[in-house]
Amino acid sequence: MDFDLSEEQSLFKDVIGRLLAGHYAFAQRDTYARSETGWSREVWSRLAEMGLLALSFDAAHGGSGGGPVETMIAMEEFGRALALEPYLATVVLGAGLLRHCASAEQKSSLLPRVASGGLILAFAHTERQSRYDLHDVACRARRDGGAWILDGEKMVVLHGDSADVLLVTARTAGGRRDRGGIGLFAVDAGADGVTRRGYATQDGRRAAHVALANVRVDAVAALGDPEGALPVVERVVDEAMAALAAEAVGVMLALHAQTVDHLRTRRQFGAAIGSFQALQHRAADMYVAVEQARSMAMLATMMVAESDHLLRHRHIAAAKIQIGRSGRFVGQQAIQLHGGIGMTAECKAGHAFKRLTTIDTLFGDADHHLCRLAASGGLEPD
Amino acid sequence: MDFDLSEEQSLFKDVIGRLLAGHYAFAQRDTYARSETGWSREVWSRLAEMGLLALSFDAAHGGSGGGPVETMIAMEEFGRALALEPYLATVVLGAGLLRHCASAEQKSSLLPRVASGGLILAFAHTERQSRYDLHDVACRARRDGGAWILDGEKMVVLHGDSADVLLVTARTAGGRRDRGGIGLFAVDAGADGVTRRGYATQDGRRAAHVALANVRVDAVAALGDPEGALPVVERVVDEAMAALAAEAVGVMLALHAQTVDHLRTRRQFGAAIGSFQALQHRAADMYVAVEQARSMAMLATMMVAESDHLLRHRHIAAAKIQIGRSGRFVGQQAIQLHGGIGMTAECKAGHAFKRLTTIDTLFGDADHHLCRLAASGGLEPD
Amino acid sequence: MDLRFTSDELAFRAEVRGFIAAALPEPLRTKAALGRPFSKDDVVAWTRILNAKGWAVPHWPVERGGTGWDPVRQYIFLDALQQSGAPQMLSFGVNMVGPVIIAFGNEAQKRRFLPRIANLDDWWCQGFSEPGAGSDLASLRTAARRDGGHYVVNGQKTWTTFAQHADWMFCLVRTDPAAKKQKGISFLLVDMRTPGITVRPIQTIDGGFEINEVFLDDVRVPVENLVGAENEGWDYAKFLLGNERTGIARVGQTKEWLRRIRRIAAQERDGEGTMLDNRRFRERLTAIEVELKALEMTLLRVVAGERKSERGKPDPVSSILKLKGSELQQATTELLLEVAGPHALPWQPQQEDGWNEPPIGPDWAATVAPSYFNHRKVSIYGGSNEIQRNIIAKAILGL
Amino acid sequence: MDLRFTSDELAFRAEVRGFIAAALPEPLRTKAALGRPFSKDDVVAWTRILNAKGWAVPHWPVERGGTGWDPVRQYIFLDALQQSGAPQMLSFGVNMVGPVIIAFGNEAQKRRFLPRIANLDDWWCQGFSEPGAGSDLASLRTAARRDGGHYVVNGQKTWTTFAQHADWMFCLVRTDPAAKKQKGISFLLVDMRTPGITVRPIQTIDGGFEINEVFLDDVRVPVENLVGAENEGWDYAKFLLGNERTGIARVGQTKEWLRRIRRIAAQERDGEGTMLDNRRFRERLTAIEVELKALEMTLLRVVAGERKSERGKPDPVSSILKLKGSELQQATTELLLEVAGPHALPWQPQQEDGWNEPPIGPDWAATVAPSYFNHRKVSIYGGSNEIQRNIIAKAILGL
Repeated sequence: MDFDLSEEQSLFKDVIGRLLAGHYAFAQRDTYARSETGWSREVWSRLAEMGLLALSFDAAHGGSGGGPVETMIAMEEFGRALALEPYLATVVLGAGLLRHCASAEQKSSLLPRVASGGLILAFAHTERQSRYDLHDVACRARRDGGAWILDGEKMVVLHGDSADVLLVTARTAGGRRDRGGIGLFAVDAGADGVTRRGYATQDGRRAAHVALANVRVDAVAALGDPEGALPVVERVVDEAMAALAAEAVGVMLALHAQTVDHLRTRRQFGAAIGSFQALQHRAADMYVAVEQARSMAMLATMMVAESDHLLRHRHIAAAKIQIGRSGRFVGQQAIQLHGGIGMTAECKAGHAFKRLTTIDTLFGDADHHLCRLAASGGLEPD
Repeated sequence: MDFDLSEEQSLFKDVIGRLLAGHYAFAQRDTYARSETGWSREVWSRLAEMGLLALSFDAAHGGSGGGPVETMIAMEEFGRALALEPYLATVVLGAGLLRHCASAEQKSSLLPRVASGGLILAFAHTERQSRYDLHDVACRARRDGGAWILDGEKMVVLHGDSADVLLVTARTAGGRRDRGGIGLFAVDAGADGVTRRGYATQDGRRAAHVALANVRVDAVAALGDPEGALPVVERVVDEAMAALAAEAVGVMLALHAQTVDHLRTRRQFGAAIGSFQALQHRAADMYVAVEQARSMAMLATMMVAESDHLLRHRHIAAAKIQIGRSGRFVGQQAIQLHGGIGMTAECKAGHAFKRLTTIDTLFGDADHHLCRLAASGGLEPD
Repeated sequence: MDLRFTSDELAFRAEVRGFIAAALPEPLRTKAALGRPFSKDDVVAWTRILNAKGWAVPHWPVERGGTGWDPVRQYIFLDALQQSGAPQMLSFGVNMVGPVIIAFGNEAQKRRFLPRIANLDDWWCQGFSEPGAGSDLASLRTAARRDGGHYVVNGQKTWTTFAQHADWMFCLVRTDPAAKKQKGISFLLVDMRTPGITVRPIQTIDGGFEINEVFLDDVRVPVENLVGAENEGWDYAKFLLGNERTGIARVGQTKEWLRRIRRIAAQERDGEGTMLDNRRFRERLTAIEVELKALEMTLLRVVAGERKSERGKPDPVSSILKLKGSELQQATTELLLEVAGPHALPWQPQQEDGWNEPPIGPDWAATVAPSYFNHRKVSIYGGSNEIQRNIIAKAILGL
Repeated sequence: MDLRFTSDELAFRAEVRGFIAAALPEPLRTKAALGRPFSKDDVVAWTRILNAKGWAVPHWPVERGGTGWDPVRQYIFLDALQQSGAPQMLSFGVNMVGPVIIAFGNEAQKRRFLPRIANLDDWWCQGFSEPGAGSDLASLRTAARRDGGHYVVNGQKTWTTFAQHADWMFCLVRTDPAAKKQKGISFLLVDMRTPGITVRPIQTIDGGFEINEVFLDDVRVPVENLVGAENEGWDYAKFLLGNERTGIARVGQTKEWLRRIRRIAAQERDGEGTMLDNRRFRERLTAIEVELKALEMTLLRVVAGERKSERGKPDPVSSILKLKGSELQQATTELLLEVAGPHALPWQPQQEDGWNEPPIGPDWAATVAPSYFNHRKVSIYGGSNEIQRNIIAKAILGL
């Protein structure tokens, strides 16, 4: 029972923190966000140099043998800085899918390129009708000799606009909401028939709408069992939710600190507004919400390695619920306590609030997971 | 559009208020509660003299022609005083059922006795398994020649211990949860086969568990259609919920006033605790909750006379939801703001809190009605 | 006590609804249905339609263009407007500076400004808040020094909504620097074309541009644009802030939003059914409906009471309207955000008209997240909800 | 970072659970299952079973009867106890006065009192609060005047839990009337059989008798019963109040309550199914489970940290435990109240044992409403939740 970071991990945290502090002044972040990719190639290269893009890879693929704790550390620091780089899309989701179901050849051809920073991945999964149901896949893949032909549309593909390779789920068998019959395909983003419409997301990041029309990919593009990708998708989405939980904690810690700072310095009625008890209590409630979220992010991190997948999912879903609720409360109250200035795009608080809102929405909001968890028997079923 | 009381109604309100103020000092109330009936025969006689027990009766039955507004006024005053008399059981529920479905003969034989204070009624309906479902009736009534034989058990019969006549629902046809096949019977509380176990309720009132074993009643005991009592029961329960809403408002107004008074007079850290902003804001939120409840109690009162029974029920259920939520918040916070003294039986606040808790439970709590209302399309269905 | 509308009132409501339905131009109707913001031109156009009908300033005295409706009819009209989704009247003119001019302005000011407010010939903005004076408005520092027939104004205003559109700004300025806080403040009308005024738009977190900083640098304002007496401006400001009691609850608007959410939820898939089949969603919607109904009744209590009480003695429950009204607006935008789910994520800038790209995702989705973000403001501006609770605690509860 | 228990710790947990399962007497197990309160005799009997095993005061120094377990093992033990539903140790002895005597008492006091605390030979109560000194404890007025070898104590204590059972009371008294607030307070041990002590039970809103007023009228306390130095009592009180950091969250107890609610909900009918089939109920239960899990992890952070930090430097997050722990206890009793529905209404006095009448309604129902009412206290006593928020704002956030 140990919640502390090892000496090595603390060092790792410091290094990332310093890197981001040096590159993520508010005005710099704005410049990245307005650039075409919406993030910084330079920061990405630095992350690659530090080995961060290959954290969980085998040594054979350039990995440093880091585990979920290292991912948690990195994500929390990304959260503090409101970093924009496609770490979740490329490393957590993209490389996560490859690690769990790609063949040795597929891994060898793709993972080292991810590690070096030369390959951006995106996970093309959500569809118009699917909402948060991972098994709801209408996009189709049919065999054509040794190849596959993909047809369909994918929405809100995170960083799909700058991705080199899209990891696309498609239905190879069964009905739209069957758990079986879902395949996963690595599709070159420039392949014939792939149309991408990139756009900014509400939190100032990037995503794309992806249309696939008669897209032909080789047999080698199929990752793992072409009818059995769902368990891998579920596992990687759990990992992504754990990572997002850590990021949200970083966002909340910085946002809460900024808010407390504002309460200390902003004066009205002849006193620092932080001397008013109603605002003090709000700040205290925010503290409780942040720390409860931090506790659950730690639990989610530990659960990434849990072999019982029901147990894993149940606890990570619980963390997502806590993150969603804490994030909403902390975000809304941070704006409220900032007052007018908190409503402006010139204040970092609003960007943190919007990121927390987005994190709640990604892979299912608090209410969604609460309903599902309750329906499946609760967090501690008999 | 007029929310004011008429001059006559204001006078009526004053008279009841004065009567209760004269009889409901805290110690007096305690004496009534500890008496065998659990309420005051003297107060009951005074209410009878004032015509309050025949408020909504026809003139022919000793009534004063009052309507839902007069009932609201009376209930609110009962609430302020935390009065213990069986007004809800006898007048709102009991006489309400008689008014809506009894024959002219049945009314003539019973209503004048209610009006004079000589007859206590109780509504024996809830059963072990029924929870809040009015149509869930297992107690059976079978014909035996011109008579009926009743068998079953009724729980939490409000004031069932001091009642002279029990108005019992029983199944005359169909399955346990069928809407049809429910009859209503006036059963003498002393009839052979009727066993009553009286007890105090959590809010210091009285109720009884009633067992009916082979209870034989005459045909004349059947009130209205012996297979069609449910609509009348639903209507009268709506009326009772509207009355309870008004009572709850009275309880909340007095409780909030007492709490604000405590905040003004209780000193800690060298100041009245009401000078602490966090407590001020709590008191302000309580004020909002009380006034929102008051608004809905007025709406419920108006809806008692609504002929569209779906519209009527929907709005009265909405009032019950608001009353439940406001009552819980106001009750809990009143105790919290009173601190230790609020936890003692010697302080009126706790009794008000318990009454609000009971009112929420009676005829379905806020969550129950919210689920049902939502399932039926919401408050403003298309 | 009789909470029903009279048959005359019901007939009036039908008339109002009928007029709006017929008169609201089709492009505005479409924007309303999609939750899109209205442009300045939209508001002007709609105001002039109402003004032509004689309904632009119903609450003003009849001799100044008002309708003479009693508070209940005014409520019915306002509620119908809010529920129609039509553009809201520009409050800064018709609800704020207009009534101040009517109550405290001189005849020349009345003749000059009032008709142009009613017809939205002049777009007004409010120069109250300053960087150092938010909740504590009386600590404002913008100064006006008398110089012959002019005041020379220097200072900075902020959070000035729609200053970028404005022809005029009503403004609190300090005319007596020696006087204590609330004293020494005057109420000035400032032509926005006067030299020395710089407007800097501030982008809000939803990506939109509503609010501005307004810098005043040796701005010369003719003394004839002083409202009432010098150094008495704080009283006029209090009058102004206390004036808008019932519209602020925005019950009609929230009702319309809830209907819109219902319509959207009925189309959006959730599992095998739609979001409207989702029990938890329905319960959340119903819970808001219940609170909104309670607020509507509270609002009607205030409205009905206004018919009897003299001006200036508002029903204390009116203090609830801003507090609860803003909470319900926020809860409603939050609920729609959840209904939208992943569809809320793309950011699609809403150019005023002339936006030709096809929407990303469903056409109603683009404004969902911005609306949620933007409505965090309603518990901040116009007296934050913390200030509202202070007022209830002190003025009503006597704490 | 490794949040798992070691295999040694898991083995230890199994041992503790096994012992409790075997040693907890059947009548106590039944009471726990029905949510009935334990009598004084129950608590004494169970304490002696644990003391015989050497587990009554695990957190005390080994030389005073402690076990030498590290904080994690202490947590595992406490959690297992709470989850078993067994009577709680009398906190006033083992967690409050015991550690004070160990830290500040003299050797004679240690020898005299500590073994009797561990075996519950002496039942202790806490004489801190007074009618005028609640949240503002330091304003207490009970005075002790030195008279030869005795202090003569006069004053009144209130909210004294279980004073009616008590053999001894530890007590804050003012020994220097001239000193300011926190100064001049001493920590006295008072034999409850001393003449001049009157205990008046106070009935609580749940109908029970837990708390009392204690009147002290010329009560002569030998000076040997002064703990530590005269006028230094406030420091000992602060030590005492800061000492109990982890048990106060009552995570294990709330877990056990949630299991109990699940069992009850699975039996209670709701429409065609049971309450456990009611989706809204399940979601509320799950929502509490999630928050409780978060609190459990927060608690474990504190426990794990205690292994490393020196005494007296607690992890700041420990301030959450009382606040959130009390909220979850209250949410849980509230949820059970709703599951019970009309079954919660009958009031059935719980005589200590010897109650022979059959229950009205289901056997688990009698304690539901009283438990809900009674647990309003947990956000009031031991530093109200408002005080907890003050502490977080001031001590942690620096506001």
